Amino acid sequence: MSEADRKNDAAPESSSPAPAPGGALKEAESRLHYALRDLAQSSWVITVLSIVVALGVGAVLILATNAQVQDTLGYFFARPGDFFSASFEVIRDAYSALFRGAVYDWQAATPQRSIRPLTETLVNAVPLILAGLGIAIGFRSGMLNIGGQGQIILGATCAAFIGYAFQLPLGLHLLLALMGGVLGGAIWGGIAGVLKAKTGANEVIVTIMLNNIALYFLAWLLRQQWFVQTGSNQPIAAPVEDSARLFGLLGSGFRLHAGIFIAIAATVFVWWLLERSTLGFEMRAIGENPEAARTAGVNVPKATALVLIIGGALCGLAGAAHLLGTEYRLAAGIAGTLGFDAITVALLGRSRPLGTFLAGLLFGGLRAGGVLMQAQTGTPIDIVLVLQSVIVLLIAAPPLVRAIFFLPGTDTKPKKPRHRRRALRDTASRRAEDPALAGSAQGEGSQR
Amino acid sequence: MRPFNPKTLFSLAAVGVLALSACGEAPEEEPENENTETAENGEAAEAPEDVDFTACLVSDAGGWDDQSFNESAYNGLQNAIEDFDIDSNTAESSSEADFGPNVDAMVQQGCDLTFGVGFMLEDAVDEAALANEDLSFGLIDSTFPSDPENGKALVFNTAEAAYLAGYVAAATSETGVVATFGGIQIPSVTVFMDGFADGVDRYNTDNGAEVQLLGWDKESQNGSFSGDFEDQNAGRTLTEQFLAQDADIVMPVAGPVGLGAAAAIEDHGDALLIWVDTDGYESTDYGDIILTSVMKQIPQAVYDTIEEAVAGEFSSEPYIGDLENEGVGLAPFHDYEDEVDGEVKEKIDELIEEIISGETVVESENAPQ
Amino acid sequence: MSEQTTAPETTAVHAEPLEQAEARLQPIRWKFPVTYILLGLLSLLVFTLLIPSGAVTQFRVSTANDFITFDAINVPSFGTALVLSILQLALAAWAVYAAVHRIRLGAWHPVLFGILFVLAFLVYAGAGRGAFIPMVTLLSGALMLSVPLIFGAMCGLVGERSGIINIAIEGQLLAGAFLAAVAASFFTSAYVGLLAAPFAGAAVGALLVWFAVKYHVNQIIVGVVLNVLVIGLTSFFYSTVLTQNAELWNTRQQLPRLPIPGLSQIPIIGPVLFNHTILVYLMYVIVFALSILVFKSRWGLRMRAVGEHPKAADTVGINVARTRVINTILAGAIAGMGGAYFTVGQGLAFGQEMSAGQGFIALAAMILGRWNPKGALLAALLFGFSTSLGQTLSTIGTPVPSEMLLMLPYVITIFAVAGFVGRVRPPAAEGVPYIK
Amino acid sequence: MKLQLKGVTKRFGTFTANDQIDLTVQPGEIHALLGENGAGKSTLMNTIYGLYSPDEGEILLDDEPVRFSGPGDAVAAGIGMVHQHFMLIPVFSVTESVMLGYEPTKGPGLIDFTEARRRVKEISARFGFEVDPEAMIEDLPVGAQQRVEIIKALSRDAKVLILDEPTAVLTPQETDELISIMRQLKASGTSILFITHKLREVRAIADKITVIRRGKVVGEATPESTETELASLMVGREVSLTTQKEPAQPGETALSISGLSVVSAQGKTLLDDVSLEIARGEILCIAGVDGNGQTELTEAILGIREAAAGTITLDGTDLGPKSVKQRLNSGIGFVPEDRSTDGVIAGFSITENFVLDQYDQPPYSNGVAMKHEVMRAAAAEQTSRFDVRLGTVDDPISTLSGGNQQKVVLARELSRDNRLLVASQPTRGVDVGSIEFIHRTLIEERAKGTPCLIVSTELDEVLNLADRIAVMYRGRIIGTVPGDTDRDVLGLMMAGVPAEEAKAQAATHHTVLGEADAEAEEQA
Repeated sequence: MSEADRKNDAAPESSSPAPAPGGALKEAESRLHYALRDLAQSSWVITVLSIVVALGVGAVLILATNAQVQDTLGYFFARPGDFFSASFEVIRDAYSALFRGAVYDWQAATPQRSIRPLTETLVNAVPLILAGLGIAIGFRSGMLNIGGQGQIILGATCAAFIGYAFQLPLGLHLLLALMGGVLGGAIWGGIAGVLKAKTGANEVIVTIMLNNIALYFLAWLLRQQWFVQTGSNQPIAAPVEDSARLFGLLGSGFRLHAGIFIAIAATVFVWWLLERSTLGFEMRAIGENPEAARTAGVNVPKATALVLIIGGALCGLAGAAHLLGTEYRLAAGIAGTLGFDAITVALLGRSRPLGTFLAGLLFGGLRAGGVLMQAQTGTPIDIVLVLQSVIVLLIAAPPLVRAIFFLPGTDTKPKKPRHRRRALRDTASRRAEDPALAGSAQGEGSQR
Repeated sequence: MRPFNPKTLFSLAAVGVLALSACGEAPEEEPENENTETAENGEAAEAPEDVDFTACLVSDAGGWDDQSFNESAYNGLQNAIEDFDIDSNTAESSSEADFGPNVDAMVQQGCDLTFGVGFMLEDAVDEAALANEDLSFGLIDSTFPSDPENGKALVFNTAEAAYLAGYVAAATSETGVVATFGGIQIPSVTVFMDGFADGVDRYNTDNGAEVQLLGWDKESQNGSFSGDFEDQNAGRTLTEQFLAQDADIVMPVAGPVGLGAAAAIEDHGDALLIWVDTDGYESTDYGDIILTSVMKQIPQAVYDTIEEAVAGEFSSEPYIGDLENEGVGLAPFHDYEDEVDGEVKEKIDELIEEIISGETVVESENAPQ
Repeated sequence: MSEQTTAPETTAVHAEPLEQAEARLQPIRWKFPVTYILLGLLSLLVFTLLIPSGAVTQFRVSTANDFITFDAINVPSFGTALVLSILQLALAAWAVYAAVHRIRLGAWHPVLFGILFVLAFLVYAGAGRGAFIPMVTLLSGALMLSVPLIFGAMCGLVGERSGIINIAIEGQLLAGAFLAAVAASFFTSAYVGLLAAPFAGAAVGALLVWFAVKYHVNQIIVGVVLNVLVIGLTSFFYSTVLTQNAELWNTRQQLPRLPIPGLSQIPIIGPVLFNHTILVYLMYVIVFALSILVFKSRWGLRMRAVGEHPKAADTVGINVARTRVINTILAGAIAGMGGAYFTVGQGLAFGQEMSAGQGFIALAAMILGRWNPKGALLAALLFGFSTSLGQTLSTIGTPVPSEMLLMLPYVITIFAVAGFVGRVRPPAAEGVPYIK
Repeated sequence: MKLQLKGVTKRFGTFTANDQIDLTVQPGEIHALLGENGAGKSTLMNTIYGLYSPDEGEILLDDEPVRFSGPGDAVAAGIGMVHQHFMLIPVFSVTESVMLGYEPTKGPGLIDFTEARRRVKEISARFGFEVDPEAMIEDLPVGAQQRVEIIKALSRDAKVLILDEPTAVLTPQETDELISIMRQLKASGTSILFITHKLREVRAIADKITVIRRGKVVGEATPESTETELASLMVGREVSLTTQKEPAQPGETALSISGLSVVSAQGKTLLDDVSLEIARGEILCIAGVDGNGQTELTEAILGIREAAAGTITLDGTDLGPKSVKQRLNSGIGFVPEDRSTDGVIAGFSITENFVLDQYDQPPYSNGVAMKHEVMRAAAAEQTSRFDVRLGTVDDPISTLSGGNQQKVVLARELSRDNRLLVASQPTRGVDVGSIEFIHRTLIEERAKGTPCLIVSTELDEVLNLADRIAVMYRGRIIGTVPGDTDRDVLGLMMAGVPAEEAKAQAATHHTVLGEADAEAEEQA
């Protein structure tokens, strides 16, 4: 209590410079105060501030490892100005490259190149959004699907094979290849889902194992001539036919493809599924409280399996869209780190469809910008991982962000009437506020 | 700056040791910033230089420190930078999705010559070459699918050198068992293993010996692989399996995972290692157990290509490293110079002759076409 | 509850005991017997009948460096496999009998069955090949591949027993490997590296528990994100600091092997168990200590209480938050030490992401071992053994594609989780922030 | 020890849970704290026990002001507490539970199990408990668990013992035992503060009574006060403690269960050969101590639990092969025993909880998509009919009080045409005013001709509602008796004594509460 009170007291001091005579003015002022406070508590402000902090952390890392800055630090007390100017330059270069690589490049040679970064961000975002949605569905239903990686691999594999091994008419070919991706991911997710439903096998373990199995399975496939159909020994499959590719949207020079529409459509679909459909109701119910769901007639094993099947299907679609829209050729590293990035995307998006969409855009942008930052300033792209993780950590802990920026807090936890608190204490607090979580504690069978 | 951030503290703690004494003296006068690649921006390219040329390098997912071809190519570039005073740019790819963007970023950085390292970059570099006819491109360990005018492939027939290594290994082995294993079963790995297997066979045929090769069956293209290029522990235990089968010479073709093999051999004490790609005597610190290395002169090839390009003599003629042009070869025996029979050394020279003359052809379905 | 002084005899009334009814109604559990029968038949039909006639399998039970060496043991493949298969089927029959009569069999039954099955398989795999089955290397390889898993699983166990889910084991291993390499290199002493490593793991654990306890952030989120953070940080420093000045920051240092006099000379067991670096001995100590302390010490009792029912622990004066913080940090230190195995433990320099997903396997091992030190140890060993087995098979030249052999441990783990563990009961309050 | 509270105030945000509470418990006194659910009793106890620190006021022990930073301090100062929801860890043994936080050790932090066991045995012997120190808590019946809690408190030399709703889970006979233990403790000088909302007990046990309402002390009373006096003091208005109802007019048999058995996954028998029938327009109450198979019986009827043997038929249809959903859709209304785990989903809105088991049925859905407007309208209408105090129906249900959540559950189950109503603990955690309302609603449901199966561990409730009472003990029906059976007889049956024998025994020996009953009847 004391902590929050102190902050509540402290805030007006700073926002009201002079004693204000007259009631109206005072009222206006206090309104402003409350508005400011509400603003500070709204989640997007937290998001922005988290990004700021993350950039700060990244800046420290870049500086700490920059040879030039280290040199100036060597004689810091002799001429501190050098240190600051060098630091400023290094950071400015790095982050302006990050921005130019992700949004708009004002240094580019042609106007076309100037706007290309934004389209690159979208290209990167497509698989992140799709796979993020797949993971988010799991979170909302109380399941921790670590298996995005494997599901993406299977999706990409099926889509690729359909894409190059068959000759089909234009629209149909693409549709079938996408469907193949969906099916591949659904099967891979379904293995974990069915095992969990039938035997209670912990989905965390099974999906982790399936990731590795998928990796070796793909490696094996890529050595089989009947599969790759290239006539070479290289572990890379033939390129998919044009008729199966996701068509580009902006012509040559741009990689942006129709996958972005799939991502948008999938976001809307997932929203409808979770919020408006009976199946989504069941899925959310088992996520929030499987006991109550069972009592309400939900077939929990069936819903459990379906969650992982649908989540897998979305991840598979992510793999298919990535392959058919961007890569065209299947190779062992097709999934990159998409499966794991998707988990952070879903977490950052708080497992909501729109949130996941936006988080996918953000991470896609960081990725796109990271490439230019590395190319131009030599800053290792690994810094993007640090930025991503710091952002997600901070967004998950708004009080920390508020503390960093000395913002007034919401009234801290135990300030609700007793009955409300008790309800919160049981399950609500962790489930209601944090849908992502449920998988944890609930999952592995409190069998009664 | 932001005093409460835990991660700041954490990272500060981690790098704190770096902040050496901050009380040093300022340099007398600071000239223009040196051209470290980190502080480069677009304008610097306009600064007057002896040579206005930028050479660039994009790695595959292994990164510059893979103790394999990425690192080799990187070293070649560094040598060229020193000797020709040119600008450079490099980009490490962390996954396949990075290849295209990275190559594109190089083009945007105004790279006159951009190398892609590894067959995985084949498509990305090929595409960039077609789109930017005024720029030059190089591709290491693979060929251009569409043979563009401005693209030069740098490939190596490592099977030839591995053949020699196989012969030496078979001749040197005391137990009559030698072994090899790979990281992942891909041609750039198995081509070594094919050559090695043939070399062992050659020794057996010539001398009526029965030296056994573990870990690779050229016929069925089946063998031992650690599964990736990262897990050195797996390399170590796998090597111990070979040692337990009495193998006394092991050739890992697995980048850093080979270091696990080296650790196992060092521990065992009674076996030797054959390194690949670079001269392991120089590039690793396991020199004392390295019999020899199967070298792939990527640095030289990269260097030469840059030299040609700087001189305006870039050609799309593929470079094929083989024994003849010394693009591949067997490294010196260093510490084991005395332990390898003179007879064997002579035989090796003979084999080199045979191969160069075409009398002996080292065949491998995994060799570059 | 029965006869007591103050109450009348009424409460002493008991209905007929329920056990009688149980036997009548309890369903017969066919899962295990059926599995045994199938595996036994597999052993008989495939491992035995497919052996070429007259083939011999060579087992080698010592290595050249051992104190006592043995000649390779040659066994007639067919006869041995036949005997082993028959023994398996006998065990399967016993399991059927036990199931029908609703007798519970101890843990020895599946273990014995597993050993027989694996032996039969090895006899088959080695039949008629020039190579032999190196038992010592097979087993010591299994142990070595298990070391980081065991450390990781112990870390997960300590944290989760106190109610903090730890997905960040991977990050803790990696951080430990990193700091061990850097410290060892800087001070040119592997032992300094070993001492430093726990601090890295503990730091990650501290972050985890700080977010989890102070800010009630979902622990899975924190764990997943910390993995990313550690990968990002170590890779970043690796690409910048470590490679720029590798002589100073990243030269390899090796912990020396310390064979235990006497014990290390025992045939088979000696070289497998007692010829290792101090790190492995520390692992024995940790596993042994935990298997006792978790259940028999004040610390363990309180830790479990906090993980099961924090409110109850609070009402007897145990500081829930402090217990969780201390245990999670301690757990992190264990994992950090395990991370040292990747670098100084094997005499290797640091490499990017060199923990290669082992932390997740460790997590799986812990769950498979039901949050119990001994169980987690066995599960980690199972995983290590299957990897080692795959390697042995590949070195003796089997026609199975290498990828399939590499998949082996993962497939076995899935079967283990799905078939033999099924629903497990984690600490009840795991993952739930304790809010007074 | 003397415990004294002076002006203790505890607030949560704007809500004042305890407002200037003054209270004195003399050494060797049994002091009852009487109040409704939500009156602030538990908050006060938690404050005394150091779980909360008071915002104002002070606590004195033997006239010395004390300040606790946590329960550890309170325990050290000699305060022991037996919580309403036992603070026991299911997977611990009795010994482990008792010593937790107070462990005898030897060597390097290892527990001295011998010593710990000795302590348990010693205290058990002193009070005549028979508790196996090695038994697992989860295997013990609730009565025994409560004894473990008492041993736990006593093993720490508690001079002041707080008992929070200690009789909620006990049979009258077990309550009798508890009372005698309390008297024993009192004789040895321990002060006892015991919290309850049950008027009968208060009058039977307490030396002194303090009544609180809405966080304030509203009066003190002596055991001589009448129940009606205490009730109006507690609730703040006149309440009728019994619900008037017409005699049942049972129609044809609707639900028929025969030979039903249920086995747990661990192989324990939970239900053993249960047979019963319920007619239309009849309320059958299942009485029994918690954990004697009632839950499993209701779950088997709903289909959550598989029957190992036996049949359940509803209106002539065998329910055996039907799924939970089919059973719900065929018209079984189900009020689960544990609202928070089975009845509602805390993170869902009131609307969503209102349709929880009909979400895919018309009119709320067409089977694929849900119709939000229809759902909201229905939820708004029915919640207002059931007088649920809420903001909007879109709020999460966790914003409602327990009683209001229960009303949402009842509104859900009673707002449709039921062919059978199964309700477990329909009024658990609900305030007195709402209990009245809920009982009336249930009787209305009976009047509509619905056969009702009501499970309750509260004998008051059972006696209030039942047309017939079936008593369960250890997974069996020990007997079925008329609705007006004597409390002592029911109590004995709940302890496993067959009906006839119970009647005979009850005739010779009355429990304290039974006597109180008889007294009350005489007064009436």
